[in-house]
Amino acid sequence: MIVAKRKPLNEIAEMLAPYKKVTVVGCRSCVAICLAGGEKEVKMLVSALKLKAKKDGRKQQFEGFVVERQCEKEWVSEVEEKILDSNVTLSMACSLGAQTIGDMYPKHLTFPGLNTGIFGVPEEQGVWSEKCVGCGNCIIHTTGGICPIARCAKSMLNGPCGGSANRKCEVNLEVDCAWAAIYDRLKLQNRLDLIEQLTPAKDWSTSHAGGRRTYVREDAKLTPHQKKGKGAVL
Amino acid sequence: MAEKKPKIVAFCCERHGTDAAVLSARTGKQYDASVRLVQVPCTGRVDGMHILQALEDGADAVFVLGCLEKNCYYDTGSIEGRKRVGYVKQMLAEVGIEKERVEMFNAASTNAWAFPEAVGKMVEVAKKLGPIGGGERP
Amino acid sequence: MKAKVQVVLCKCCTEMPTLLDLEKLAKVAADSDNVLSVLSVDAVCDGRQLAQVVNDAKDKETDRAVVLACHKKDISPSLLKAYKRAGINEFMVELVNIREEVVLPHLEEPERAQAKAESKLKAALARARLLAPQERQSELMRTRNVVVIGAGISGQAAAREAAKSGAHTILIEKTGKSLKAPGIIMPNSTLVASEGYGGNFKLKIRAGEKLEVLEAAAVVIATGGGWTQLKGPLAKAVKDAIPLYRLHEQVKAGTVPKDPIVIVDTPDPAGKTLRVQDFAWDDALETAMELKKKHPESQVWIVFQEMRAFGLSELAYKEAADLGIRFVRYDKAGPPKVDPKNPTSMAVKDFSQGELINLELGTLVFASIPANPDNEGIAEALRIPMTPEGGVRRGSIQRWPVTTPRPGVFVCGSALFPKSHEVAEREGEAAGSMAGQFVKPGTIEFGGVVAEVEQEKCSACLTCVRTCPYEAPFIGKAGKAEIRIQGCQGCGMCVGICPSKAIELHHYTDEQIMTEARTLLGGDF
Amino acid sequence: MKAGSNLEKVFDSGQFTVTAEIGPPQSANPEPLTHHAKMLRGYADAFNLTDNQTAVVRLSSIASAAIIMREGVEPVIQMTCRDRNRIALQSDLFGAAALGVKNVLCLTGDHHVFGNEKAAKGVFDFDSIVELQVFNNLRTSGKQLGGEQIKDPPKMYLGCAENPFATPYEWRAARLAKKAAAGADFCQTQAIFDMNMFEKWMDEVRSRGLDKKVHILAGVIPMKSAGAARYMKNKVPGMIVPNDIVDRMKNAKDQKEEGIKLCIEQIEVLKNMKGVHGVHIMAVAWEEMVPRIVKEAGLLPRPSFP
Repeated sequence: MIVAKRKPLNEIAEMLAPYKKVTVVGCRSCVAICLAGGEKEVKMLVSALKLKAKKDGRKQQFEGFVVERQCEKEWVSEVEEKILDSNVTLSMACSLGAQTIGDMYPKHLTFPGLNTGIFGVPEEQGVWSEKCVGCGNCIIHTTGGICPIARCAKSMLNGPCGGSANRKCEVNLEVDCAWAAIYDRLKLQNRLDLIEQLTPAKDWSTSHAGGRRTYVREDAKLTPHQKKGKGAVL
Repeated sequence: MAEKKPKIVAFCCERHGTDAAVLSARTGKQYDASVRLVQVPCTGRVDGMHILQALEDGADAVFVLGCLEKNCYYDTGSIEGRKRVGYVKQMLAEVGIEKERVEMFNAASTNAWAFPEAVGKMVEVAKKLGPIGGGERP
Repeated sequence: MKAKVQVVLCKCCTEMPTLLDLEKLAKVAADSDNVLSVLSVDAVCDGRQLAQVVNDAKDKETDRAVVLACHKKDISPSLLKAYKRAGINEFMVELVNIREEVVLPHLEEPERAQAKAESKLKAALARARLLAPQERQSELMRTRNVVVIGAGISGQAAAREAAKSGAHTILIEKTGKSLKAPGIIMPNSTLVASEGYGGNFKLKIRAGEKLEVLEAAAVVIATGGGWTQLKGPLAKAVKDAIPLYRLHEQVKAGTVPKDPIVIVDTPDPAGKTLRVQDFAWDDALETAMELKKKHPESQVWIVFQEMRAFGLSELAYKEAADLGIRFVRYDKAGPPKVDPKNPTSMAVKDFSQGELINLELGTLVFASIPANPDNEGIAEALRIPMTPEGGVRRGSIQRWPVTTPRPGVFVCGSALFPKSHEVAEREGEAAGSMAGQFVKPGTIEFGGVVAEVEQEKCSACLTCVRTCPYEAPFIGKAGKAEIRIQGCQGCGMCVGICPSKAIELHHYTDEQIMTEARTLLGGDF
Repeated sequence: MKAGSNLEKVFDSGQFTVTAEIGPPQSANPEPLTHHAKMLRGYADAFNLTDNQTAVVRLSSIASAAIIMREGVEPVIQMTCRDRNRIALQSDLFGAAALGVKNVLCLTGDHHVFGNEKAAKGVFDFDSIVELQVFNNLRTSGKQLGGEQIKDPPKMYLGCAENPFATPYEWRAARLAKKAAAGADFCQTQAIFDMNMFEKWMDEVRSRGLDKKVHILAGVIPMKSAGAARYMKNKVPGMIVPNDIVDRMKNAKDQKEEGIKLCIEQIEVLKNMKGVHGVHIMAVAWEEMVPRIVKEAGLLPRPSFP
C-alpha cells in the first residue's frame, strides 16, 4: 500500500492559519490503514487544529470528512459542497488524493496534510517498510523475491556493497542489508547461482526516469460512445 | 481415419446475435455443424475467462457475435464484448497462440448471412490451425 | 436438493422426424441423470398438448424442464405461462432451439445433426441442473407524471400525446414564453439533476430562483436545436447571416429579405461533423418555395453537399426547380468560401459541372441547426450519453427510435439531431405516446435476469458503476456496490467486467455459461 | 597491454606492486596535491585519487589526477556511481582518458548520508559491477552502453575494490569473481587487520583461480593511535579490527610509531602470501609516512619502465 504520515501539526497549523474555513478530507484507503488519514486521524486532527486555533486566538472553523478513496473523482464529489464551501481543503490522503481534489477544483486551494512516503508493507503493528519504488520492470524473480532497488540504499544490482556489516545496511544499522537477505533467500532456494551471474545496467526508462508514466488498459477504457453526460465527447 | 472435425464455440447475444443466427436458418442457409452456439444475454456478459476456458475445454476457435456497435440492444454491450475479445487476443498472442482463433463479429438481426459467414471463417481458421498444441482431440 | 427434470421433445418442426432420430434422442434424455420424464409431443405450442405437458410435469413432480423446440421468442410466452400454472418457475425451463440451431442449418448432414442434437440436449440438461428460480417483482409508480423538457414543437406534441394515455404532463420550459399544452407548464425552468429509475424518478428542477423536486414516472427530452449558435468560417465572414427559422419568420411576416438569397447547408462546409441528417432540408425547400411564390422576382440559391428530404417531400426538389430556385452541389474538395474582406460574394465549386461559381450574397441563410448546448446539462442530469455532435443519443433501434439508453427517458425532435418542423412534431408524438404507454400500467416490472453483488468480494472499485449504461450499480451504505434492480436490464456487462468477480447475473452465471460450453465441446460432431 | 599504464606494467612484470592514496583537498587549492605528488614520487607505482570519499565534497578526482600528472606521478582515478548517471560516467571517462589518465577504480561509492551533503539525491544508476562491465565494453569493443559505436574509445586499466570483511562473508570471493568477469584487472581490498580472516578469503579466491585473473592489492592502513583503531573497529561499517590489535596500540608507548611498525609487519606477511600481488597503502591524512613505510618494508626501489 501507499504509506504516508501526518505532517507535523505546527506545519499544518501554519499552512492553514490565514484561512477561516477549513475542510479536512480523509481517505478510507491506504492512509487509513497506515494510521495517517483515516476517519479517526481526521477527527483527531480537526480537534487538535481547533485547540491550536483557540490557543493562538485565531477564529477558524474546521470540519472533517472521509471519503472511500480520495484518488477517485467519484468519491471526492461526494464531499464537493463541503470542499467548495471552505476557504481551503486539507487533504489527509496521500498526495494522489490531494492532487485529485486539486485537479477537480483548480480554483480552490488544496493543501497536503500528509507526507506521502513509500510503497510499503506493515512489518508489524505500527511499522511500515519500503519494499518497492515502482521502477516499472520487476526483477525480483531473480533476487529471491526481494527487491534490491527499493531495499538497498544504493539500489545495487550485483550484490552487497562493502559497507554491509552484521548483515545490516551501512546507511541505517537498524535495517537489514537487502543483499544479505537476498543471499540467504537464494541459498534457501538453492539458487545461489543467480547472484553469481552478472546483472547488466538496468533500463530505467520504465521508471520515473523515463518521464511521467501512464498505464493504459485499452480494453477497460470507456469509449466515447460509452460515456454519459458531461463525460461524453463533444 | 475420419477427418478431424473442428470445434467452434459461438457466444451469441440473445438479441441481434441469436436473432441473426435464427434468421439464417429460416432463410435456408447451411453451415458447418461444428459450431456450438452458447447464448448470453449480451456480449458484454462474455468474460475473457469464458473464452479461455472454452479453448481449454477443447475449442479450436471461439467467436462472439453481438449487435452492431451503434445499435446495440444494451447500448454499449457489444463495445464491451469487443474489448473483452481484444484482451483475450492479446493474451493469446503473448503466450504464442494464434490470436485469430478468437474473433468478434457484429450483426443486425436482419443480417441472415452474418452467422454462417462467421462460422465459415472460424471453421477455416480451426482447420488451418488444428487443435491447440497439435494434440489429438479428446 | 436433487433436480427433477422433465424433457420435452417437440416434433413440430417438419424436418425433425426425418432428419433426427427422435427415439434415440429420447433415449439419451431418459438415460441422463435427474431426468424423471421424457415426453414427445407433436407441437408444444398447441394448447392441448401443452396441457398434457404440464400435467405430466405435475404428475411426475418435476421441478424443471428442458424443452427441445424452436426459437425462444416464438414459443416462450405461452409455454412459460403454462408451466407457471403448474408451479414451475419460468426460469426453471430451459429452451433449446433445435429447429433453427440444428435441424434447419444442417439438413445435409443428418449424422452430425443427430450428434449435435444429442449434445445440445446434454448441454441443456447440464444447464438445467444449475438453474434456480427467479422472482419477478413489481413496484407502484408514485406518480403518473410525464415530464417533458422543452416546450417547442416536439415537446408540445409529446405532452399532447402522453396526456391521451392518462399521464399527467409537466412541461419544463427554459424561456418564459406563453404556451398552450395539456397539463402544467413551468416557465423559466431547467432540469439540474435526477435520481431514481424509469417509473420513479425524482427530478431536481430550478424554477426561476427556486429549486424544486418533482416526481416523474417518465421523462421526454424535447430540447430542440441550438437555434442561436452559428459557428464556422462562413458565419464568421458574413456577420449578418441568419438561421433558416429566421428566414421563415421573415417570409411569414411578409418582409422581403435582401436579394439574392443564398441558403447554404452549414456555416462550416469543410467541417468534419457534417451529416446529411443535420439539415432541415424539408423546411429549407418549403421556405424557399414560399418566398419564391410570394416574391417571384427574388433570386434564391440552395447550396448543398448532400440533401435528403423525407418521403413525399422529395417532390419538392422538382417543384422548387420549376419555380426557378437554383441548386448548387459542392463536395468537400470545393466548399463554399467567403472572403471576410468581401462578405458580399461567395465562391463555390459546382460539383456536377466542375466550374467555380461566384454568388452574390444578399442574404446568407444556414439550413443547419447546431446541437442545443443545453443538451449537455440535461444529459448530465439524466446520466445519458450524447452524440459527438452534441445531440442526445438514442437507444437501440430495437427499443424504438425515440428511446434513450435509459428506460423511462424518451427523446424527440432536434434534441437528437436537427429535424424539420414536421418530423419534429411526429417524433414528439411518438415519444409522448411511448412515455404515456410506459406510465399507463402504474407499476414497474423488474427482476428475473438481474445482477447481484456478493458484497464480501466487492472492493468498491467503481468499475461496474462506470460501465453500466443504466446507472443500476451504485455504492451503498456499506461502502460496497449494490444493484438497483429496478434499473437493471440484465445485460451482465458489470458481471463480465467486475475485476473481483463479485457480481453474478441470475440465470446466466459463469458456471451456467461455462458448463453449457463445456458440455457442447464434449460432444463429437 | 590494455592501457599501457605504469601500474599495468608493474603487475605484468610480476613484481610486488605498491600503490598509495592521495586525498584531494576540500577546496579549490591544488597546492596540497602538488605537495604530496612531489613528496611521494618514486615511492609507489600509482596513486589513488579518491572521488569525494565518504561523500565529503572535495576537489574532483579527475582534476586532481591532471594536477599530479604534471609532477610525473601516475594516478588511479576513483569513479563512484553515487553522483553520476551513465551519461556523466561515460563522459568523464572520455575526459579522463583524454587527459592521459590510464587507471580507473570502479566503485559504487559511499552513501551520501555519511558526507557533508546529507540532503543530496543519490544517483546510483549503476553499481560498481555494472560500471566495470560498461567501461570494459567501451575499451574492448568501443561500444557505448546505449549501443553507439565510439571512434576513439578510452583505453583504461580497470580496478575494483572488494571488502573481505563485509557480510555475507561467505559470498565475498564470489563477488570478486563477478568483478573479474565484469572486466576488472586489479582489485584493492579493504584495509586488512584480521590476517586470519583475510587468509580465509584468499583461500577461496585462490581456489576459484581469481588470483590468476585479477591482480590483488592488499589494503593496509597505518594507524596513528589506539583511538583510530577503536574508531575503525566500531564506527566504520565493514571493517574488522581484532581486539589484540586495539590492545597492542593502546599499550604502546609511542602509538604512532607502533602504528607504522604494525603496518610494516602486515606488509611483510602480505608479501609472502600466495596470490597477493601488491599492497595498497591508505595513509589517510598521513601521506608523509608512505615513503618510510615503503622503504622499511623493503619495497624500494620501485621499478621503472622506459
